[in-house]
Amino acid sequence: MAVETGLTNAVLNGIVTGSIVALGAIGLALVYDIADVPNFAHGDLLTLGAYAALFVNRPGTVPGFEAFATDSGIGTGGLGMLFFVSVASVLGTVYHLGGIRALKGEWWGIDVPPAIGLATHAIVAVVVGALVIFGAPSFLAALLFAVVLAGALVPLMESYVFRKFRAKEASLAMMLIVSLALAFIVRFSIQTIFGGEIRSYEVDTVIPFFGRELDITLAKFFDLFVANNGFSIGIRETRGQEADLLLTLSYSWLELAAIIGVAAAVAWGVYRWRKGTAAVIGPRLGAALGAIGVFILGGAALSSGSLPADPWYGTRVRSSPLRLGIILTALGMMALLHYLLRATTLGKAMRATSDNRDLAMVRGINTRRVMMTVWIIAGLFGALGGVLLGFLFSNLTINLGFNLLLPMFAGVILGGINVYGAIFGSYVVGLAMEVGIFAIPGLSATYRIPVAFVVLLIVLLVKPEGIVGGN
Amino acid sequence: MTEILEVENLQKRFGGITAVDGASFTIEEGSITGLIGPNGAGKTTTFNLISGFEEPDGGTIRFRDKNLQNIMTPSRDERVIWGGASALTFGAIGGIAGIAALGLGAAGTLGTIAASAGVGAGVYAGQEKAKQSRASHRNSRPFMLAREGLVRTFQITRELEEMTTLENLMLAPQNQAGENLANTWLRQDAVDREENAVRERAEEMLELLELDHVRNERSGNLSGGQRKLLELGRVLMIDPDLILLDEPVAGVNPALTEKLMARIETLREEGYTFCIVEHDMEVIMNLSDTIIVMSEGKTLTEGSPEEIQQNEEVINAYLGGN
Amino acid sequence: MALLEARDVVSGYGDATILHGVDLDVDSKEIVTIIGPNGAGKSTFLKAIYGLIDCWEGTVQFDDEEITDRRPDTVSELGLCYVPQRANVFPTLTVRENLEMGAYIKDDLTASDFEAVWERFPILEERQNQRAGSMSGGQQQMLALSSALMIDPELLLVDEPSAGLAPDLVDDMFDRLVDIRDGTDTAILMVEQNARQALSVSDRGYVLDMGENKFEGTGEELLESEDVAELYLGGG
Amino acid sequence: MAAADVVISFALLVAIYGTLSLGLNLKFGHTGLLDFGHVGFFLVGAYVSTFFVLPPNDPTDFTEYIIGLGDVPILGTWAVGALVATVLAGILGGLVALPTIRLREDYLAITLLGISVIFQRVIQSEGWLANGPDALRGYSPPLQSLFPLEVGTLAGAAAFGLFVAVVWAVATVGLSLQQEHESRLPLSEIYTVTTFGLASRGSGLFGSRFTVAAVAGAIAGILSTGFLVATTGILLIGALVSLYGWLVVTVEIAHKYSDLDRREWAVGIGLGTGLLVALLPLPLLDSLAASVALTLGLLGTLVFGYYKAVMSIDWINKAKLTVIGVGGLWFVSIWYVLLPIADPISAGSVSGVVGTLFENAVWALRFGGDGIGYRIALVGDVTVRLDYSRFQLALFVLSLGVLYYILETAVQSPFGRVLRAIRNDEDVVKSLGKDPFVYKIQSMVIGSALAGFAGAMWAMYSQGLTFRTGDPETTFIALLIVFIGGVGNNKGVLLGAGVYWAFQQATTQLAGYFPAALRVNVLAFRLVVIGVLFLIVLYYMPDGLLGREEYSAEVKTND
Repeated sequence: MAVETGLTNAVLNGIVTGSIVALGAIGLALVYDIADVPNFAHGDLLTLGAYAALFVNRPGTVPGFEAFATDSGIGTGGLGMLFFVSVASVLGTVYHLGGIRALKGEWWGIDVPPAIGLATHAIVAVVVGALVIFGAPSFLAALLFAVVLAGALVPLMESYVFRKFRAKEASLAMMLIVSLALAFIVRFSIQTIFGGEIRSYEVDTVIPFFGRELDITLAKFFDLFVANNGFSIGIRETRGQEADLLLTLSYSWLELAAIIGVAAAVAWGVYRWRKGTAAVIGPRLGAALGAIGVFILGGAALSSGSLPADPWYGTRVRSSPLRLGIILTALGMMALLHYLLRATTLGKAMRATSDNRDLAMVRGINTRRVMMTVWIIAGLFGALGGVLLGFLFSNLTINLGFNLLLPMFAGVILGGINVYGAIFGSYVVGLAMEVGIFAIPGLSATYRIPVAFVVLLIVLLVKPEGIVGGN
Repeated sequence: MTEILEVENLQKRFGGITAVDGASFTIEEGSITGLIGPNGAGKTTTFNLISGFEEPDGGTIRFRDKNLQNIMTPSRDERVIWGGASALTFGAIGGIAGIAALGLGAAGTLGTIAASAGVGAGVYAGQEKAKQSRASHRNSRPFMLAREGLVRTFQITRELEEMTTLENLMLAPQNQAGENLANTWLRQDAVDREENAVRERAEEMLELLELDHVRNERSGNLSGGQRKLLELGRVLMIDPDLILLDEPVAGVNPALTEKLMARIETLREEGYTFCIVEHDMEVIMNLSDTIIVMSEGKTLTEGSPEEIQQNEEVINAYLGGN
Repeated sequence: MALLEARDVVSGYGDATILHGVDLDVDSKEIVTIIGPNGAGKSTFLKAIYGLIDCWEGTVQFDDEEITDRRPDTVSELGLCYVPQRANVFPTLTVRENLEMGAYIKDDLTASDFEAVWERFPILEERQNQRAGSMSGGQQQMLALSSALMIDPELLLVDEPSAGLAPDLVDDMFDRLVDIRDGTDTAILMVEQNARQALSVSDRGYVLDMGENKFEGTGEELLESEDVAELYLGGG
Repeated sequence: MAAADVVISFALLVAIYGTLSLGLNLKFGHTGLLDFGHVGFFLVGAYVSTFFVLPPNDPTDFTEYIIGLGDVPILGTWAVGALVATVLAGILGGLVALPTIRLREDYLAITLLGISVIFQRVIQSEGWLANGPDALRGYSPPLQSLFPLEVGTLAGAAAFGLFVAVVWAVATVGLSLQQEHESRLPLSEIYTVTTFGLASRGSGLFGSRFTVAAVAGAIAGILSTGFLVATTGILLIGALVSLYGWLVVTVEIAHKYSDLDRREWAVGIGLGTGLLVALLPLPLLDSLAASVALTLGLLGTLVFGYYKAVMSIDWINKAKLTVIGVGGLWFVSIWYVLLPIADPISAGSVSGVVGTLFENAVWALRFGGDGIGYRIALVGDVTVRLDYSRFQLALFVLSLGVLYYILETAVQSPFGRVLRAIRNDEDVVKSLGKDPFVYKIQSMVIGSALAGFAGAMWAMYSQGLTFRTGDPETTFIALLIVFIGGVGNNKGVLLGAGVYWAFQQATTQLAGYFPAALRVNVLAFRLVVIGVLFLIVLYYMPDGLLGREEYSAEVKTND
């Protein structure tokens, strides 16, 4: 049964692309919304994160730093420096929230003795530093290092540049130009250090999986079949024998109907249950989670059998565990952010500041701290997105982030410049990019970004203020 | 006397708030009409509606017996040009797509289809544009009103701050030959001649408003009162029939206020018509022939200044209470 | 010593001076109303007190502490709260979240704080999980007032509490303000267009005109004053 | 390369980027349209003009492109190519603007950037269109076949005559501006002579200084053409033209800095010398790390010291930019005059010293190689020729001059006044009965057309195009140039282009001291510095060196 990749494959790719765009777009939207900076340097923050990870992951390839690296890894001096930088980054990030007083715990929102605040921060910093140096040169340690470093560096843009221009009442256009200059500085600072070579991470991609070895970067085929007796999925390796089936999931129509029915019922039930509450998990999110839970449980419980011999229709999705992992990571980060925005006082203060900065100040919200938080989050998310992007593409170039800037902006503008809109817009853009490339014959992959942009253009022509509408 | 402006049952809502709720009044040619009312009565919104800066949700405004919306609607010629431009744009996109497809070799037919689809879409869009332009262009075109002789000033003065006082005035006259790019290159003499004439008028206006000592000052550097004068001068340069003044003396010192009032009085005698929103009751009562009182988006009453000052309803509107 | 003391406040927007030296005192537990014709600078004065716009000259003291030119987010910590005229709730936050933001500077927010609000405005309890922006103007006004009261301020600045309310709600609103003064010992300084009703519930009143103090007196004195009525319509 | 040749290639780039930035200045500086996709029209202009000059595509070679009109008479020439490129870029700019111009400023900037990226991607991925990701070569620049010039033929003499005419006209404009000031030199007399007596006739047909300069240039060009047809005295004319240029430059500088007092001169010269000293470790020290560290340290000290001085000393603060100008001039003179003769001096060769000085003095001609031989006292045997880049410069400057004049006419007219009003407040323009939309579209059309023409110039200059020509960096540089000189100030834009390329040239030369492996890093570092400088300009002098142009709206005195 030879099946071809089709629209389903493009849609899945679109979701992967959308996830990466969203990771960047979240920070961009937060900064755009709350700090009023359409930050053209945001793409290069992703690049910054991606290259920072090299210090831990491939220390031998970092010019200047290679002196501290040995053949097998990083020398003691190098480890010491990484430890110091990690600790300083964590403390620096906290420092952005209000100086020494923030280090003493003032930003926690509850009264704590300064000593406890200081100690807690110090312990967290040391733990992060220890994780980095004991984990080095693993990919995860590198990721951690990149993220904490970006969290400390990115807010400097606000405190040393944008705040000064804001004090001069610079116009939005001026902020745009300033951020463009910053983009230049960030991008070429990286190039000054790393030169023009293309780099890559060194990652052990084989992990144990149900007793076998699974290379997460190797693509798998997910074959979907619709036949007389039901719906089935076969997972195969892309290499080697066609028959090398990793997993088969098969459902009769009855089973499928049952799963869908139960899912719908659960979704409806959860929706009714959560309706009228305003907790972290609202009615719509709750319903979606419930339905997905039923699908996973039901799918696992009822799966059986083999692939059909003569399907009516079959299509193939080509994807790798890594790509699926990126979707999950993005969703996980979004869940964290959602929790922050909905359940914590800080998050509510951020939303309040976004709604009405003057009123937020009247309520006693330190809007300057809120703004710094936003920049920190932009840095954290940006670095994470950058490292994942570098891993996914398997090589790092200096334009890595800038190439993603336009889709990110497209997503943010489509969504109407707020976090939730930006996430939605990013997926629209991601899907448009991949499905567009698939659906329009003769369009090569270089046209991904133009396709994203054409979507934005069409939307702006119809609704000049974006899909969701301006604030 | 004839009516120059006729407002009937005007409505405007912002979100859930009704700013103007059935205001109706008329303005006589050659008169000075004051528009007063407590905060939030909808005076400025009414001004914005009359001057075309906002779109009414209901009711009609007639200027010299012409419906305002008709004045602002593009003419047939303009619509044809618009349609043509859209057709050209879409046609060009279609054409490029066609060429692109041809270049792929195998997909020549596809290219032709794309191109014709593009042109087709262009023509269709053009027609649609022509049909819809009545709706879509309506309120981005307040400039059509100024061409007909209805102009306004702004409550918070909006001088062009990086331009000099003189330039601010020289900008205003309509249909200057030099505003046409081709003329600036091909008919320089004519442009220069006209420019000299415009400058002369502007200088006269500066003298009249006693702004001649700041003629080359950036208007951003003028005092609040001078800016008010400049705004007035700028609309006078257009030689309009009806002038809407939004708080002309707010922030102007008493001496200058006197002068301004006198100036408006003289202009009225020369045949200009004024409609003024002003909070300084002294000024509005002395200046106006007729006063219209607005409250909660409606026209409450209308009458001479004396009548208005005696009117219990008006006093209640201002002081509230039952 | 008065609770709030403003002396010779000069302020405005850009380079337009709106206030030309305004004086005002508010004592504890009293309602003071500022009235005056349009453009008198009433709202501007409240903003200048709260530091939302800069005081160019003059001083503002609250509880013997100088608050001139303090950042607004540090003013509320002193027990001074402000309800702007428009845009006085966070539209995308729920009612409950709005109240939480009202209590932002309070460390120990308890259920009883909310109970107090629900008691005063039961409709807010019903709608506590609704987005504030989707409520009617009157409900938003209640929410704004409640949010400001979350920290039990010593003084509440209210800009036109009756603006945009249906006539039957206006009375209600002023009664609430009296309740607040009597029930919580909070002093209230309000700016009102609706002069008669406002003055009838006020202990004292000030009349501003063209950015200057014109008259001051008890609510009743001002209510009966011919001069005040004249000020609104000039000449006469 | 002699120092003079470096200056010529610098001037070529200034002309190209000046044109490009003038276009952006019309959009952003005058009308307030933030076009982040300006480079898109530059790209279109470059490729379109190339299509007109390339021969038809040869399927057997390794390049592939869609159109090659090079073999078609008249149509297939660079002049038609440039014209069509300009017009097409303009039309494209208008079409792009039609739907987008109503967007708010940040959306507009992002959307236009996106559109320029689309242009770039199309070039990059469509192999059949313009050789895809590979360079498109084979452009033969205008009249290059004439070079090296054959003196004695009419074509060769005429080409040289054109160069003379342009240089003469530009110098004459400069002189006419200077001769109104007081000077110890008999400037008006010189002016009368170099304008062939036209200036003394006062007003009338020859009244405007630009007309006078143009006619004087034309006369000078024709005279030298005639002279060259008859004789082989190219050196004589070259020397004469060079001398005239030096005269004007000297007078200009002398006047500009005449009101500086001695201590300001001293600080300026100290700055220039300090810069030189700071850079000395690079060529002199063997260890790269040591020389870089030392240089950066010295540079840092210099900048910090100057910053401190500006902050603490009043008179330096007042003259801070003029002093930097003096320092720059001093540095350039050392580089132009002293450094080239350093080697001959150390070799003790007098004729070498004199020869080098002479070559740099007669900048209008290129020395060495095939050419006409002369024997000069003290210098010895030399060969001279007019090389192609000097001729190209004449072409570029000529077109830049014409474009500048056209543009300046437009922005000084009521049309320009409406544009500035739109930038200030669109609603006011509407309330005064003018449709901002129409003006914004026109501004986009003209601005984009200028970018298209700059693209055509770039094609002539670089002779090989890749999709990288359309990198967003180019827009950024154009924006920087606009901000350096002064937003909304056309003269400032030309100055800005000069300052930017001076910095580029200087740092390119420095990059030569680094090992090849580090070039990328050094060039990237240069861009970091540019970014930082941009921020400094934006923060400390948002109006640029010359500030916004004041349009006095006085009666035009016809000049």
